[in-house]
Amino acid sequence: MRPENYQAVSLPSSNEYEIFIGPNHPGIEGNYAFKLRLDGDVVISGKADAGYLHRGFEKLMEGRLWIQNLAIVPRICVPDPVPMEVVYSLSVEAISDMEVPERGQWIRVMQLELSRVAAHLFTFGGHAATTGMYTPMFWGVADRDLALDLFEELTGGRVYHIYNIPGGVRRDIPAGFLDRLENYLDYLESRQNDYDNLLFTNQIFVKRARGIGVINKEQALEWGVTGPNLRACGLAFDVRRDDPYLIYDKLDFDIPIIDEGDALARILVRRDELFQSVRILRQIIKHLPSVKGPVRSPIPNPLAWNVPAGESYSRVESSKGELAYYTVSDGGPKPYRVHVRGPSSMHAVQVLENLAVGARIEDVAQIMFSLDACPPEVDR
Amino acid sequence: MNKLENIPVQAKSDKKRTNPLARVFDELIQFCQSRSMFMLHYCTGCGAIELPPAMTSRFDMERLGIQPMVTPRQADILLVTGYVSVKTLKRVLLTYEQMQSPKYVIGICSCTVNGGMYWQSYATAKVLNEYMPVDVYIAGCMPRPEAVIAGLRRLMSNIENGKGDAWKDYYKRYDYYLGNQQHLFGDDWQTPVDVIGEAKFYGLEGEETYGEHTKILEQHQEPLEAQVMRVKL
Amino acid sequence: MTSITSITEILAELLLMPMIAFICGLVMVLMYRKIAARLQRRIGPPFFQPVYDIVKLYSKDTQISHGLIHDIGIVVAVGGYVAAVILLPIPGMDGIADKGGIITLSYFLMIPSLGMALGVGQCANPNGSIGISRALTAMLAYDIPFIIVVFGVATHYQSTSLVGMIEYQQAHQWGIFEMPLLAAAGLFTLQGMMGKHPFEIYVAPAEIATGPMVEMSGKFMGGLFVMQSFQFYVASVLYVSLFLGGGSSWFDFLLKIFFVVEIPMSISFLFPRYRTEDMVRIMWKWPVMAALIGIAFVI
Amino acid sequence: MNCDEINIWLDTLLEEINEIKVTRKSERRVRVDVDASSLPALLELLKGKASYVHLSAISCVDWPDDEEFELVYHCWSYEAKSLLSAHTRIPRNTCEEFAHYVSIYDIYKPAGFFERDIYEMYGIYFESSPFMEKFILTEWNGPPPMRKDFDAEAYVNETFNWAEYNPDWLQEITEEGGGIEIRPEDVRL
Repeated sequence: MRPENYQAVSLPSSNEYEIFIGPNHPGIEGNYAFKLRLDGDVVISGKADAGYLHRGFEKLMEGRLWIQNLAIVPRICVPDPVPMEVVYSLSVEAISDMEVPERGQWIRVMQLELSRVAAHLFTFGGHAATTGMYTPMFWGVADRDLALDLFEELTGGRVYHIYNIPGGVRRDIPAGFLDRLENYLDYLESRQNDYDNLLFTNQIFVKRARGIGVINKEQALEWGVTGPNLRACGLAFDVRRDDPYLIYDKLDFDIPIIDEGDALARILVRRDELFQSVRILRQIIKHLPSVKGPVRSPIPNPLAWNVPAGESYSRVESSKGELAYYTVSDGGPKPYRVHVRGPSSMHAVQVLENLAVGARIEDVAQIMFSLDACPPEVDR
Repeated sequence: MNKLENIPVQAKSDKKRTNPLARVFDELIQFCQSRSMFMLHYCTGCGAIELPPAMTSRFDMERLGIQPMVTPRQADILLVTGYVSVKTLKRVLLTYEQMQSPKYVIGICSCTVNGGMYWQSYATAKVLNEYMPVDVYIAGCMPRPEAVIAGLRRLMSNIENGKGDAWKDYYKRYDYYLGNQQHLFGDDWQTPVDVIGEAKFYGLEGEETYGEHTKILEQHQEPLEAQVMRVKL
Repeated sequence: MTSITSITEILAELLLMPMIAFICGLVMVLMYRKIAARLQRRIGPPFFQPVYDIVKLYSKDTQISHGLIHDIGIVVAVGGYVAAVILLPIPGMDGIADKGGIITLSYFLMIPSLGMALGVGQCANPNGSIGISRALTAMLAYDIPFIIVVFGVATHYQSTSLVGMIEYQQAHQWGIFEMPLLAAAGLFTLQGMMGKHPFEIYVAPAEIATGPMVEMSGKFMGGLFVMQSFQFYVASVLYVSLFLGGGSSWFDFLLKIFFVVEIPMSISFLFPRYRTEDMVRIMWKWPVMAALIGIAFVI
Repeated sequence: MNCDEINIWLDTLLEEINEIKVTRKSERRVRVDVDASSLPALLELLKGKASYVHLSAISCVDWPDDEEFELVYHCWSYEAKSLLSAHTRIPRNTCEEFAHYVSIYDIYKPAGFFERDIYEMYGIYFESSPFMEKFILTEWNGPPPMRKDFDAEAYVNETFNWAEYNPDWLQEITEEGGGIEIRPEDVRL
């Protein structure tokens, strides 16, 4: 037997104690820590501890060429990488006044929405697993994998598909791709009933998720909540509709809102959004063949490409919320400054710290997953 | 400079065993150890996103006897999935030292091999096997689930053939590993686990267990006491 | 002469019964994992996986002990189930079932949780302490309906001996037909007793890192794995003896215990876990109500 | 009041503030250059009167040649549907080691996160912010890493080792004249 280094010590008798959740803990999404101070089962205060995933992205990007940065931007949020590529390309296009051909825009939107579907399927499983139900996780990840297969066919990469470049997308869609995409959408819709029965209307799950981590409208605006979490508080704001980019103003989709603002509302909003994305994808499948033309406009030699001086603030709606890049160019071959505003930088830190107070320890993990925070966006 | 070929692979110690069945038992145990691996996936980076597909319905690791575990105490394999930032590396080391030997480390993604695409980053450690012995590297950015499973199978065959004992190297060359850790974390770096004591206890101390770095450690090493479970909030 | 034969017989049975229980338990663990895999649309572990796991865990080089009480706690936990096993009659072997009876058995079934509490308390890990306090609450929750069910069944059969109950059922009719309400309450309790979803809050990997098991490693974890296989076996054999007429032959005995244990296993992968207080509430509401009404019918 | 009316009203409002330059870049993007001293007042006005309730981000840009930091406050109005970027410049190093500015945490709560981020990465101290402590870079002892005068590459070469990979098969190929020999001028573009 190995000699043991620890022994119990007696502390002054008190109900209060501290517990660390993370950085390596199944109830934490990614490499992220949350320190809790508890009284019995109830959280008195929580403190987020980030930085475990810090790579200094913004510094790295200042040291690489404009085109090289495309390879590292998707790494900022791993489950949902496409919006990162798109928003970076959009910001470069905005600075250098570049037009994206219409077909390129349609393909970009198709990829964005497929990525949203994949990210939401991943979230359902994670959220269900924090309440102890693992089957949706197995199903969700397996169904997401089929979307990754489509991505692989389209772009060559399973998870990171450096497919968007400033000016458009790298190449046109392969032959027969839209049919396979449609098959996948049919499959997803046929699974809707299973997911509803297993997860969204499961009485015990509803009991666990209802009334947990409630954000009301005033708090949501005050704390800077965005994305599905904001829509779960009853505020219909979506960058896709209110600050449209690409061709979103030509598409017909609803913005699902639910008023409760609790964990259940958040997962239900994501469920509705997933099927809204399916709706958008069906419109794209219908329209894309009629949109002819090139998929990207020509760019100068990428290795000697000096983007003109300027600055831009581009935003897209990622699956987590409002994602924005503030890009500054000084006319050189490398970006002068890129600031990444990840949606999770609000959700995972301030909102989580506020929501944890008064929650029960068994709900903390659920609150975190219901916010769908992505720690790499916090650390960058 | 550390060469990849230098990752030590030692033969199993050929101690005289009086029991005639000892070999049979050893082989049985090695077989079981290779067929039942509890893994602790420390999601240090992006590679963690390919583990859920490898674990779940499509690739199903459990059919190889590999299942995820929650705490380092229960786990046999430590999967370091992706770039290791300096802040994470401390926690990875603490986790590694808490695990029960025989323990194995798998470095997933190119970033654990040589820094990967973050070679320029001031915040990530570059070569993982400078800080802890690594059994198998799975290169790629990121490796597909098939590659992850292939790497795990390689580890399984290593264990079955008695080659998977890189963990002994941590005791035998503790001075080297500690030196690298001190270079990164400063000279007052100390973990709660008394590695030298353990090395003595198991008779795994080699010539390189002690050295200049362990001397620094001994100077400031405090007798290990229970850690009071208090944090400042 | 007869006494010597009977003593050797009993000794042989005392050795054989835990072994049978262990083997059946291992197959049940395998079944549990296979059912999970099938529900989750995958293949699942190979046939000998539970054996590999246990051999591996017992052959770890390092074993961290947190002191004597920690070691004893696991022994007590496993021992409680081993003691319970020899009180459960199986076809051809009664062990000391006719001497113990169901009252002793229900006391033995509390020992494992208490043993775990002893062992885990020594670890000084807050996750473990939270887990074990939840486990004891859970025990309290399912013990109340369990005792009521046992009381009702004993009243009905006019016997506290499991051997007697089985003989009565084989002579008349299975208990499940005579006391359906009690049988339903018993099935509910079984789910809690086996610690499966939705009554699994004390393990809760996502919240408290597997609770009681958080500091368990090597042999201790192996002990818990052994305990789990005994737990499946004890719970199912007890239910079979009380309500399904025990086993007249090995074939129908095995069929019955695997059928019984399969029900909670299948349910467990379709539900999340209840919170502790919800679990206590639901355990004290429906099974207790059903059991009390069942008793009213019986009396 | 619809969006257009709000925007017109806003433009007239902004013109009344002294020392301010308003550029409307597009329908939904407004750039405002404002003096550092009147920025908090501007933000308070924007939030209280002009419905710019959502602070999207605070960005910091280092201009070492001008000895200045540029702070950019991006505010979004849910009603006017327009994004206002308020640019201001503060001196890089005043008297001590840190540059100083005032926190707007009491106007916008999300500012707490961004200001802490800038504090760590650029070393700008925001007075009266409750979060001025290490958050991401708790294990970091060097200078604020995002400043332009911190050379990350030199630091990396000094601190970390590289693994060498030169197996036999590669050596054979190199001897035959092939391989991945990299000329010094091509190294790491």
